[in-house]
Amino acid sequence: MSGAMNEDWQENARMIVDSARAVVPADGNLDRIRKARFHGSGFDRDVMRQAAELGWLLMRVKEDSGGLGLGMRETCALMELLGGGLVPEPVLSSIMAASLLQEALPEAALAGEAVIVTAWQDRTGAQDWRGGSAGGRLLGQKLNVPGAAGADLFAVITGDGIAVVPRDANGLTVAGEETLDGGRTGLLTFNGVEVDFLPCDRVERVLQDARLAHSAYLLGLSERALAITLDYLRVRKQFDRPIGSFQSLQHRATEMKIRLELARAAIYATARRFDTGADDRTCSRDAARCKLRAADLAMLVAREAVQMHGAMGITDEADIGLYVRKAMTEANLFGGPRQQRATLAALLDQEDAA
Amino acid sequence: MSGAMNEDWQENARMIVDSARAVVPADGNLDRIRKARFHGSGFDRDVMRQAAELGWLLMRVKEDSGGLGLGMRETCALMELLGGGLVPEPVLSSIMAASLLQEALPEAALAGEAVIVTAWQDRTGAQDWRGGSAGGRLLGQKLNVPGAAGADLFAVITGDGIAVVPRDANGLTVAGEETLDGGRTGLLTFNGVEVDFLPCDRVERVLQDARLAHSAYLLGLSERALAITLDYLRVRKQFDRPIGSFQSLQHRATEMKIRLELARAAIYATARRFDTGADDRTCSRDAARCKLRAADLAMLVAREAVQMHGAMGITDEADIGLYVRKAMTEANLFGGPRQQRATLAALLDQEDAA
Amino acid sequence: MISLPDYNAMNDADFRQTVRSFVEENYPDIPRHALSRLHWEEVKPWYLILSEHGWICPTWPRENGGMGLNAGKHLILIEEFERYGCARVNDIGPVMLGPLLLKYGTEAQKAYFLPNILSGDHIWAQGYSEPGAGSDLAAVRCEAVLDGGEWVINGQKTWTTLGMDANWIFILVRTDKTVKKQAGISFLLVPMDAPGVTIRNILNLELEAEFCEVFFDDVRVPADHILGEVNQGWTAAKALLGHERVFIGAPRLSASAMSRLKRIARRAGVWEDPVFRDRYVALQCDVMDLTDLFETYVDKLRGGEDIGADVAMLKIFQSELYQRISDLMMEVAEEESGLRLPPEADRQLHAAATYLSARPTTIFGGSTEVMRNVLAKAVLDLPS
Amino acid sequence: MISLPDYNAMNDADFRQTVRSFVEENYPDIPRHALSRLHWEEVKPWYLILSEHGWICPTWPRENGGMGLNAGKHLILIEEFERYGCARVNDIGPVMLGPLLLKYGTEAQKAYFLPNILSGDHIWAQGYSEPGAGSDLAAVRCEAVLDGGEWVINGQKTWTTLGMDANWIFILVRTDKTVKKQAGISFLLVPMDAPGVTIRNILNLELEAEFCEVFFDDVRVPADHILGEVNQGWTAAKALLGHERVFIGAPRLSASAMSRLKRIARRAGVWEDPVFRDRYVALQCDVMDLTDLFETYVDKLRGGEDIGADVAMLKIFQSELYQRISDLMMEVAEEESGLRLPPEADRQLHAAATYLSARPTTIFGGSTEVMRNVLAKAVLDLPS
Repeated sequence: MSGAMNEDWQENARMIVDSARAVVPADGNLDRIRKARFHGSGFDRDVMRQAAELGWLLMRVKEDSGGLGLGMRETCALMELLGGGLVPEPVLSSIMAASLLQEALPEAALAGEAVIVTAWQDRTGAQDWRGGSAGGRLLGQKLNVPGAAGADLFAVITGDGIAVVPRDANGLTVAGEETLDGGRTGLLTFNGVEVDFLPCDRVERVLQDARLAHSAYLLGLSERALAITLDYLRVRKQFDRPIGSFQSLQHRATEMKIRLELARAAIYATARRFDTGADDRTCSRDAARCKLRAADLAMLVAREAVQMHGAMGITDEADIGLYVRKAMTEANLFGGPRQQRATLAALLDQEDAA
Repeated sequence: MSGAMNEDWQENARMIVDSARAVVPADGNLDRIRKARFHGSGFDRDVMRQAAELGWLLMRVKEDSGGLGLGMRETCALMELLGGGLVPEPVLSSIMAASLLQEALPEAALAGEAVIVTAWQDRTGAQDWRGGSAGGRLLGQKLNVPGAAGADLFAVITGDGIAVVPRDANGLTVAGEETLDGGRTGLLTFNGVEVDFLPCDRVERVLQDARLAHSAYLLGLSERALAITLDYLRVRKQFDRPIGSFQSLQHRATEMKIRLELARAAIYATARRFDTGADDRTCSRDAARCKLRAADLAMLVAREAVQMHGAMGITDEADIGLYVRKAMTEANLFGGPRQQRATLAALLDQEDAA
Repeated sequence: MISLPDYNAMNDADFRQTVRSFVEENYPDIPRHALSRLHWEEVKPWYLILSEHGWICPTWPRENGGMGLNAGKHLILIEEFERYGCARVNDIGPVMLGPLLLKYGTEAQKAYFLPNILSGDHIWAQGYSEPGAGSDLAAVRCEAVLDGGEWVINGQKTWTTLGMDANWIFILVRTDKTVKKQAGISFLLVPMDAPGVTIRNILNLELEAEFCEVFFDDVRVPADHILGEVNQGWTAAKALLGHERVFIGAPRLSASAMSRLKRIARRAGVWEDPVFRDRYVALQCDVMDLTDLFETYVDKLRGGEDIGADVAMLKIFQSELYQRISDLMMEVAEEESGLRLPPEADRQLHAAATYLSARPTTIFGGSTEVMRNVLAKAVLDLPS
Repeated sequence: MISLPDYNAMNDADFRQTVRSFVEENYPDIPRHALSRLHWEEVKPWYLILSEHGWICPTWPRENGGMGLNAGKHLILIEEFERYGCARVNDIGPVMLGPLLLKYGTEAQKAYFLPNILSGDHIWAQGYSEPGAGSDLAAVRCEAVLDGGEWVINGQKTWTTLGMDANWIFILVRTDKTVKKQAGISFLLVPMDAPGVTIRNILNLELEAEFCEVFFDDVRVPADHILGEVNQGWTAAKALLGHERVFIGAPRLSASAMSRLKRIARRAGVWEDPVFRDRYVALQCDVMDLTDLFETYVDKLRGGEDIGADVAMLKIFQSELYQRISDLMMEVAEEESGLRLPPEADRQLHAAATYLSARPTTIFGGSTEVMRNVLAKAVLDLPS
């Protein structure tokens, strides 16, 4: 990678992050986030329109397909910022849809008039995505679809290709459940929905991109949760001293910081490898280890943040609680730590064979 | 268990511990231990004679076989004390032999004139003991025999029964390797040694007893290593304060203490269950968990003791190093943590079936 | 007063059977095995049934209306209640205040308050913590001054568990600011309907109103609403009874979490997975070893031995173990870890519920950090 | 002086190949991939070969007899030496003292000492720590007073790595007891053969004499054997160069330990065991993530950026990771974990050797505890 390329991505990332300030207040204010919880779809359609207008959906669409052709480094920078702000909108899911569909991305989605999300997962606790179709129609289920409750279009990944389905399509039922963070996760049931399938040979890679980008979201979340906790340690007094002066808490805080910086380094180095042409095995392995690192990080920070906040940590009114519940909600998406370790263990055999 | 029985065992244990003071200096002096390292067999035959004279070999021999008929609680109390003093003699191995042989224990061993140890293990990293014989003779190998380098008699456990073999028996080769603690571990190779096999249906149980008693040795070792470390924390100064006043070290020290008391509670409660008639599954399970706990404890204390001693901790001249090297040598005998967890995992199925 | 048999004279097995039958016959139609506390309106029938039978205050002397149970028998009662999944009643009166009244109360206080606790007419809350006095309880600032034969109270308490259900509260107040922290604290008894008392509920991470803040604005109570001597409240506040210090470290939370973990693992299809099992058995050993350690303390209680500061080990290990079990649950539950409501409407399968309910255990009742400080000094004799 | 090409002008791949060829052609018949340090008599051939070729001081300027490598090239050199398993030479002179001489030394000092380091005639040892001054280095008590144009030194140093191989030692001494700790310290250069210098070897846990105590009993050295100004020694002592602070946290120890762990696991028959693999891949991720973090610092070095106090994260994590890998090795090695000598005489299969060699990494070069204190304050801005 040349120095110039390096600067390119940093400049691109800076522009994206700047644009995201429209959605994530720089002062860390979480009023919007708090209010959006447990109402309707759990997210704000206006923000999704803004996301489209800011060009986020085009980030992962190639330039010759009319997109911005940006890389995973820029995507991760965006997701990290959104994670810090606990943004509940299904931005990543829309970006995935656009990345899959490229020039086939529906105009309404591109314009921000319709919210599009990606439905890929065949079953809980596994990364299977080839189900959901039979005999040229959509049949079966897709689970854990983020933002399904407020989406207009679904990009459905199947073994037969990608199908774009409107919410009101005949034979589609959208159900869902509330999540801990105040959002909703969707369950799509297809009863022989007639669709056109768009062939796609990049599904596995788009899922790896998503796994990586989602890790960046968890990184941002953890980073902000740690910052809030450090602030608390500096001001909260017990026994006439700020509790942040107690060595045991200091050492535990440094451990969080180290884990955070490991996550950051792994995620951005992986993004760079993704952007500069890594082979399939490297992509599988590095997406898995970023997700493992980020999920473990988010849960570590959640655990320690609660403990260090003491009684305040277990109230809903303290902002830290929003981070804890979000971490609990998101840590296992795109495969939890158990699955990532299993993926990595399976890769050991390939390594041996190689 | 009645109160009277309870007092009985405590009184018995007290007598045993008192008798062991002949071997383990009350002031914690380790000169004898240090000198015995890396010379000859790595242990002192006179101490084994003393052990016999004090009746230790008879502890696990039934009263109607001329023994003392003491329980595992007394045995654990003895082993805990020996562990605290890092006693290198193969006392447990001799007690095992006596427990297996009962009235068949050779007179010379009983009188302390000959050192007898038990050879049971067929291969490293497993608890198999049925090998070592074929066609009515000893054939094959027994591994990891403690004290083999200085033993006169071997009680060899095989699937065909127990055989007592003198060191100079035709067809027996005794080899061995130095261990980290300065002792030697033995490898017996049998080339068709002619022996009488004594039938024995208690082998599994004697091995469980030994696993438990060995856990008590590790408990004693850990307890003393922690005490030495706490002493050091109280007196060693850095930054004009005793390092034991630093909260981070204090909290880590409390963790060691908690793990130590868990080990003690588990070991003596298990010993009580053994003494008062526990079923086979309870014995397998509880011996395994005591060993798991004790091995993890010993390695935790070793690790933390070195770190808390700073540079002193990595010298051979500080006594703590003797404890570290002993922990490294002994933690995996009678099955390391990996094997114990595997044993416990296998028992889950029985639990489910029950 | 109800006349109860001398339960301590029964053998353990018979007493256990007595308790088991009692629960099976008398437990009302309210939730069992609840993960979070029930409010008074829900749990009231059970309180009143216990009250009717003279079973609401197991440790009080029989002459005061209790069951007079010794520690061993009390443990059996707790075990059987747990086994059946009986809801925990609003027990601050029976468990906390009653014993303190018996020890420090005047005859008039005992005569008035004890029967009201027994009958369920007085439901007590505890007012110790303040926003600036959590782990450092001696830093209380809520103050009371004597004025015309009445205490006038101003200040705030917080983290008052089920305070919204109570009609009385006992509080630590500062009655002398000129002496060192612990020496100027008194222990007052305050009706919640006194003018000037207001409460504000606090939602916890489970989004339930389990505790509240209590504000005191020129609240007046008679001078005799003090427990013990003026400025001697610290002693009473710290007088947690021996067996409570043991029971707070009982393995039951962890043990019941393990059975839920097993169900969640089966549901997730990992019960047979050797990797899962390796971690499961390690936790199972922790629970079993904790149980053995717990029993050594129970044996001490039974034998009438004193319980030392080292008993804090139980609570430290239990609460952290409970959290580690809940961590594994969250991992095993995969995407379902993020659901707000239980899968299949079965709380046992809800990893998040256990995870959240495990959080306060390392914070309340003495935070792990403060307890480790105490252990380091009082038990390990490490320097300050 | 040898005339070397400008290696910085080469592209990285070519330079890497140059180093690789150099090593393959020149490495003498001495051990490769040693787990513990070799003594001078063993490693001397390699030192002299490096010296002959002008490769003994990679970071010194070319005009001073070094290779003049920038950080990026230096890293490549280190990587290739590591890959081949080259023994570490007695490098206190080239790595520690040389750069300090270049920065603080007089022209006369440079003219005398630098060539002797380059030639291997002077082998240096470092004398910082004392029995009462380990983590708290500013507490040094070894003292020097000026007397008749000579420093007279009395006191003791300890943990002097390979001190028994050295013929010169640089030491921190107290030259003013009236000022606060750091302000009264000077940096002296002392020949080991000066009358009054005695050493005592210390066996480490591997039972090897890797370090020693050095005693000074009225040792006299000329007044000009001081580096920098009187009482300004603390500055020099703390002036660890940026890239040394990065390299001390390099993942190489952990990475090579992983390859040994793999071999030990295969030997023990657990390489295919899913339980083992689960733990192995978690450690492998730690190594890979550390490598990514390490690379961000190397990138900074390459870009000429300043390295902040946060670089301590590397060393903290690397050393603890190395120990965690060795913990798993010990568990996997089963009964062989207790052997004094390597199984099959192959050090790679010797879990205990790795375990023991991992112990000092969290103690020397700044203990983990002290580094965490620094991180907490300097990076996390937590209060004192």
